[in-house]
Amino acid sequence: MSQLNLDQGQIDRARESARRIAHRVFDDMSQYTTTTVERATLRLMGVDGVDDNQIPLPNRLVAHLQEQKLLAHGAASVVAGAMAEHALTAQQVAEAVAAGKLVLARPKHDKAARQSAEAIAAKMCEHIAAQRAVRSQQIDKVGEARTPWLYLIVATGNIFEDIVQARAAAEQGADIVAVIRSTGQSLLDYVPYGATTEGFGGTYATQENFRLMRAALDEVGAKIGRYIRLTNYCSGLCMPEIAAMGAMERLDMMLNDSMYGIIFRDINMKRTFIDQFFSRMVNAYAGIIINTGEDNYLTTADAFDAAHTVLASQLINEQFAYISGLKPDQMGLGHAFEINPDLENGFLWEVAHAQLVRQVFPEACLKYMPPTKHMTGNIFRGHIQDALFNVVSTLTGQNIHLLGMMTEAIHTPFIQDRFLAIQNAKYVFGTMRDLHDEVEFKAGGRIESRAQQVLAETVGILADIEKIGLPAAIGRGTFADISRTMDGGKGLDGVIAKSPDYYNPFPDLMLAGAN
Amino acid sequence: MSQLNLDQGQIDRARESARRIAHRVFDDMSQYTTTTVERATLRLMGVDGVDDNQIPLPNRLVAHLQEQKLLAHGAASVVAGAMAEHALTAQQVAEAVAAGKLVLARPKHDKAARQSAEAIAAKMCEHIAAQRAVRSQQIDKVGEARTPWLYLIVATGNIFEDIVQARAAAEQGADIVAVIRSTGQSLLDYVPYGATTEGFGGTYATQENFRLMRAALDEVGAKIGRYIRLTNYCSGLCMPEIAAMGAMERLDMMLNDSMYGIIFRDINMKRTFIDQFFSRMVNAYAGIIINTGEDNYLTTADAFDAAHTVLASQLINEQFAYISGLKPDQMGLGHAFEINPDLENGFLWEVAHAQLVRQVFPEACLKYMPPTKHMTGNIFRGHIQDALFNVVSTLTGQNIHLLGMMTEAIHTPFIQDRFLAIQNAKYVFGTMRDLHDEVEFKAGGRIESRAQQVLAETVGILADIEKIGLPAAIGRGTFADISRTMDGGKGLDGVIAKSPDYYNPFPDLMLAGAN
Amino acid sequence: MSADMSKHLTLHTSETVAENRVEPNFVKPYGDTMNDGRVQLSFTLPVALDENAKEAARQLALEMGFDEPAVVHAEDMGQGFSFYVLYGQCKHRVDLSRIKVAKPEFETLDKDAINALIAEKMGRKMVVVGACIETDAHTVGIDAIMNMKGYNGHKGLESYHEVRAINMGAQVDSEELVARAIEEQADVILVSQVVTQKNIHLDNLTRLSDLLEAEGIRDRVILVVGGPRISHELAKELGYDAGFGTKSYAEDVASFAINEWIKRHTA
Amino acid sequence: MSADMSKHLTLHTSETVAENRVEPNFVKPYGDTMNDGRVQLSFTLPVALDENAKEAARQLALEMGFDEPAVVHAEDMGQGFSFYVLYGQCKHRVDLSRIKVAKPEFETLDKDAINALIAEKMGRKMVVVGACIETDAHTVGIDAIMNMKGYNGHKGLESYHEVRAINMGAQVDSEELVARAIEEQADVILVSQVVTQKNIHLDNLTRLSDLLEAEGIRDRVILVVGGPRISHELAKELGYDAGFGTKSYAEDVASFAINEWIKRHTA
Ligand code: B12
Ligand code: B12
Ligand SMILES: Cc1ncc(COP(=O)(O)O)c(C=O)c1O
Ligand SMILES: Cc1ncc(COP(=O)(O)O)c(C=O)c1O
Repeated sequence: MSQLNLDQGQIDRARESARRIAHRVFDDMSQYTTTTVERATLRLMGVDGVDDNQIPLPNRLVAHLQEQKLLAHGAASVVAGAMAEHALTAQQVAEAVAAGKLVLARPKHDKAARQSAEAIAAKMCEHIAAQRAVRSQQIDKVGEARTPWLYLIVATGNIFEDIVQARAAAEQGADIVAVIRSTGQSLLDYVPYGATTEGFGGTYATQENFRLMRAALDEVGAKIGRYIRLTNYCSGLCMPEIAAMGAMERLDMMLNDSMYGIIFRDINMKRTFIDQFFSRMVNAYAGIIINTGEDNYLTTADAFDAAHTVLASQLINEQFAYISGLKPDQMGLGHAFEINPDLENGFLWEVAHAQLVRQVFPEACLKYMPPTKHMTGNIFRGHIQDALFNVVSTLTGQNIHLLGMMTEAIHTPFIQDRFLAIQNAKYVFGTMRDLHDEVEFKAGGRIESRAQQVLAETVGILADIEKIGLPAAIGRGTFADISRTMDGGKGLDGVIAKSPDYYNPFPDLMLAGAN
Repeated sequence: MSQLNLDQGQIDRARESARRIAHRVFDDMSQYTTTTVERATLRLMGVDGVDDNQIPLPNRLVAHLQEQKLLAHGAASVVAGAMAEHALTAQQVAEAVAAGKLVLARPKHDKAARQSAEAIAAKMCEHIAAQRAVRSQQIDKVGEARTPWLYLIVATGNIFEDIVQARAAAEQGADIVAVIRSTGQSLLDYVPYGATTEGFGGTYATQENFRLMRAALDEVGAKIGRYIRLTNYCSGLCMPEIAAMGAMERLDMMLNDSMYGIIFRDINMKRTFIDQFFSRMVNAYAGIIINTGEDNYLTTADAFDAAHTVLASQLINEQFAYISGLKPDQMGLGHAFEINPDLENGFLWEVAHAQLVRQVFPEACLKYMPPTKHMTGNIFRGHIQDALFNVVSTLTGQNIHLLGMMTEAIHTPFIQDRFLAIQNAKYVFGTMRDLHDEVEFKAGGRIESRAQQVLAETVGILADIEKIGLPAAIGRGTFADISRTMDGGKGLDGVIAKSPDYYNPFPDLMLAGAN
Repeated sequence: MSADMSKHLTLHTSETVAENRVEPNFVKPYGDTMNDGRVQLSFTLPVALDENAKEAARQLALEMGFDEPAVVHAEDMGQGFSFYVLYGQCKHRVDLSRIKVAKPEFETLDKDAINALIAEKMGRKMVVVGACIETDAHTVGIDAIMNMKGYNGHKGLESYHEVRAINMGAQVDSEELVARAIEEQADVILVSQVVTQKNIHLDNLTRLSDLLEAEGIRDRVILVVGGPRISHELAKELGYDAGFGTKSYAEDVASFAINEWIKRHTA
Repeated sequence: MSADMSKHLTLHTSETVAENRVEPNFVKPYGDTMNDGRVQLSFTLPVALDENAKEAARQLALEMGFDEPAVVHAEDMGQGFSFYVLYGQCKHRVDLSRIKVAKPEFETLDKDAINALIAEKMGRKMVVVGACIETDAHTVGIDAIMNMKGYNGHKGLESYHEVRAINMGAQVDSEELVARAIEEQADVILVSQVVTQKNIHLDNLTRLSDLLEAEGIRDRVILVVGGPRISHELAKELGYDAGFGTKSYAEDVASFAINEWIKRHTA
């Protein structure tokens, strides 16, 4: 599509505001770690498994460190110290602690402990880098799918059923499969273990489930000659741990937002800001594309009125992403086709919004979400809403294209819903293959003016946020019409002030080595 | 939409060819009348009803005139003469003839007979003009619907069931209701009589059915405050009679094509060319919008390859229409969205074709037909094909918009099919209300080039047709990939060479008085 | 329940009063002719497409009671699945005259009338505590009912000056909700349940009402549930006082609540 | 019948031979879990929308044998009609192992092989007369089979040098078709029927076969019908030798015809 005429000065100003906003948060949060950051660190050092009560060993170990008042120093060196001292693996340390056979203390040789922690971490980084290489090789071999990539969810609650559905979806044309997480997992302060078959509205994110799905997709991908990307939710109270698991198991994308948990799950702000930094760093290193959650704002706020909050949030997410080492092509910034279908000229505004985002983030791997809020039980009408969404996506050159389901208002997708959704998108994308190259929108017309207006509003709101700071802005309900406070929400008890000698081997290794 | 850059010289050349093609046919055919033209004349003079064997009296009377070798003089003056001589109405003459009580002969006072025929005809013209005035008043009162007008069909086979469906359709938003005709009626050489309840794939076109449906639509129109246009088929072996019935009963539109019967019903060429002239003249006078049938070509020929044959035929239909006194805004020139949905960039070509037709006929009341041939039993996919058709229609400013049915490949529409089709169109038209005003297509791009190419091919094919004449061109299968010969097909026996004193009062009255 | 629906209710009730034995009024699906029974179906079969699978699809429709079922579309989906679209003529009919849907019995008033009624009958503010319970985080529905802004132009309970509306938001444990209701001396508890996969809403709702019973306050509160898959009938079955589905607004709930309160306090 | 379908046929036949008693193989619709029975329905009821009408829609689904039917969409259509979308869990299941769809038994050959077989076995051209009979004017189907050009890249019978293909076109009276078949000494008659409203195709097809019987030539011709709503089973019921539905091509019909001719002339 022809470029809309936008003021680059405004874009730069908005981005600068966002940069300062994000850095201020980052600086404020650098003095803290969290229980899940430490658990993620332990997982990356090789701790896994659960105790008899199904409590994950990383949780047991971190709880122990908290009891021993050791966590502020960072779990890595304490555990590395114990490993050296007792000639145990990290896993054995965890098991011993869980069994009550071992009580941890500060390492005798702190420097040595750090060095050995770093060595363990470096090995894990090698493994993750190798996974990244496998991905690249496979993509090189079979070639990259044309964008917009077709992104489909499976959400049966049972990983084995999910696999059946994911294979069928891939065979039908999906480029990306996301395993939706069970309702409520995001508020669990631990990651469930093993293969799971009992989720509600989704399947638990566990490392074993990741592994099973990855293997299934590799297999079907080999059969159909296309690399199928796997997605999960790096979100909620265990964001960093899920990042770690995903990096180890070669996930390709992660839902990962700097504010979603705060706003939509009432998770504490500090907790989220700290966790998102660590998790994104792992994602960056693993070559994972993150998907941010601005689309969600439009399910509680109005898509027309709140369009500028989406762009403002994307700019903030972008800056947080840069801080964690993510590259633009790993930034799946989220937005959505959520304008009320009854609004006259709504399609024009959708085009304006989608194209605005495209132009503000020319290199990003944009994630475009289908209509959900205004979908109804009228599946026939819904199928057309989805078709027009498909039109906008191809017209404005979106990258990650989440397929709309005509049954959105009814149930998590049935196999036929997905089948028909793929047909819908393929038909639209094919019959309009080069339309983006043909269409120009009138200079000074409604579409261009709308985009300019949203951009101007974005500049304004970011200036306001910069003035009061992001936490206060969230407190005012700036995003999604939902308001949260700095000390409210779940998970604040997991925020730990770092001691001056806090040590974690991963940031140095990962921030340096991101692709 | 911005105008595509087309060569006006080419358009003019094509139109000139078409003019010469049509005039040559008209000149050749002027020496003939047909049985149905004469029956139509009698109907317009007041002959109606059927005999005991359900044979319409116009048929009985014309058969009698043929037996008496009187038809070549024109039925009007013979019957007017008999009326004067026996002090009977036209209807009474017909009844007496049918009962075997009267044998007609050439009028004793030919001039007087002509004069009285003209007086009778003038009265009918007044009635038709009054009907036209009613239509204008009603439209003035309630206002004209926004284009594209939503055009829906009812086809239950039972006029009373059709009425139920038509009312519901109007209430749901239809602007035009077409009562589809029973399979096979077009090959009947008479018009059935009375209210009918037994059709296949449609309901018989009878004058009583016209009347019933007109009354029903007037009633529902008054209720919902919108004038609902009524459409039927002025086509087949009784084209002129149906035109007469429609004019009397205030139909608003008629499917009426100069070649459809030849090509798709294997009706004799001469018969059709003669009938179409008379029927169009009646339509013109009655203020009826004709709908031509070029869309049908794309059900037997390929919509991409044969695009130029559609435009060529429209130009010919336009010229025939001018000859009969039709004004551009009465010309519902037909075309269709029939490109294979699997064709890459098919949507671009549809836009090119639709916009080309729009620009070549800027004042015409274009009739745009939905996908039919490539509709399948997959109603979900079909609903999207219809949605994209709706997009092209609003984007290119079509006038008469026949609603696509997702069940096209399955059955004549159920009430819910129509309901959902209206929703589909209303949603698309609303959400894209001003899109046509915003979109420009790249100069020299694929869309414009495609339109230019089709136009150039049209100029070429019309030049060829002009060389060999339209009948020979039809013989070569130029249209719809179907070939017909001058003396083949049904109904040739109804073509009668006029005697030098042939008389018919209507052409003079109607051609002069068309609106 | 919207004003529109309650109109129908009145109608049906008066009919019932007028004549106790109603004439049967059989109704069947309609395609294009009365009683033609036409129905559209679609489903997936977990077998690859072949002629036998297609016939299986047709036979299923026969078993459902369709005459002349036609498989109008059949398509392979890969991995041993196939998709079907069918049309058939439903043999079944239902007697509309025998259907009397359970509905909360009240008339929907407007905001002013509701405020006036509360003031008059209760002589104090009505206390309403609401939440989206357990794992459910879909607050848009409960917010539509409770928050100032409301929904579709219908203001929420917070805007009613005779109502003290406390919206606890998403993923509230039943225990928390009950504690708060006790603390606030709630007259009404509003619960929203949107996620219904594997009938999790039934478990959640049962859990809440059991807790209220256990705390001995079930009878003291008016207990209302809402959500897109909630019907009044279902709510009643679960021991709730009323259930509200899609297109409910604050005035519907408030009208029911004050109506019910009056009934309980005058009975 | 496509080559692909006949592959399945062979498979099933050999299975049947291998073991005479097949294990039952029950199949149910599938939504997202094996045997969950999920089915989508939509239909219109000839009553205005209200809660009772919605309940009637639900009860119809119950009668069809659906567990937990849910009316997920209900909308008034005006003029006393209302539209419904439902999902439910189908209780019925069918035993795939008991389904053996009648199929014309032949192997689809390619054009060259067909020509060779005709030359070898008949020693002359095979005469095929085709038409779209009675009021039906849908020639695209019969043209797809008979005309030179063919369909979807499959050439039609006119392109087979061992076939004399006479396509009479649209709306041909049965009498005319029979007369021509006699005149041309047709080996095969191909009939197309596309319009099926009120089962008019059944009347037309019966009429033709009665005429052929009356003329005493029914046994001398191979009588084949095709169309989008035609199945081999239906054709057999009507006394035809074979029936072909959508996605049939010239080679399918020609393969069947020569196969059948050989069978008749060697028996
Ligand atoms: C918005 C939305 C979200 C938002 C919620 C934001 C928020 N703060 O509410 C976000 C993005 C966070 C979200 C997340 C998820 N969602 Co969600 N979501 C939706 C969506 C698109 C719209 C729901 C909505 O807001 N409707 C508008 C409101 C106004 O309607 P309503 O809820 O029906 O409310 C009305 C009435 O029902 C009634 N009412 C409702 N509650 C009450 C209470 C009382 C007391 C009364 C009187 C009346 C009443 O009055 C309201 C106004 O008329 C629906 C799909 C859809 N189009 O319906 C899916 C949907 C509900 N979500 C679904 C799922 C599965 C999820 C997830 C579990 C997915 C996942 N695994 O990640 C998560 C987890 C959420 C969780 N833990 O609960 C499924 C549920 C499937 C099912 N039937 O079980 C749906 C149907 C989508 C789908 N097809 O998969 N979701
Ligand atoms: C094209 C078309 C027309 C064209 C026909 C042009 C022509 N010369 O054929 C025109 C515009 C003239 C037309 C008119 C009408 N049509 Co029409 N038409 C269609 C349409 C859009 C496509 C049919 C088609 O060509 N399919 C492509 C061919 C290749 O497929 P096919 O016929 O299935 O053929 C394949 C197989 O079935 C098989 N096959 C078919 N015949 C034979 C024969 C043999 C021997 C063999 C072996 C195989 C075989 O092989 C073929 C290739 O694989 C359909 C809707 C649709 N999408 O299906 C409606 C449709 C068939 N028409 C319909 C109707 C009602 C009519 C009219 C009666 C409407 C009216 N009242 O005006 C008229 C009257 C026609 C008449 N007298 O018969 C209805 C029929 C409803 C029903 N089930 O009864 C349909 C379904 C549309 C609808 N939903 O209303 N139509
Ligand atoms: C960024 C992000 N995280 C997570 C989720 C899912 O929510 P949860 O996993 O918290 O239930 C979403 C919602 O789609 C999201 O956009
Ligand atoms: C111009 C015209 N006449 C007539 C018809 C209908 O065919 P018939 O009435 O001959 O069956 C059509 C087809 O849609 C048409 O386009």
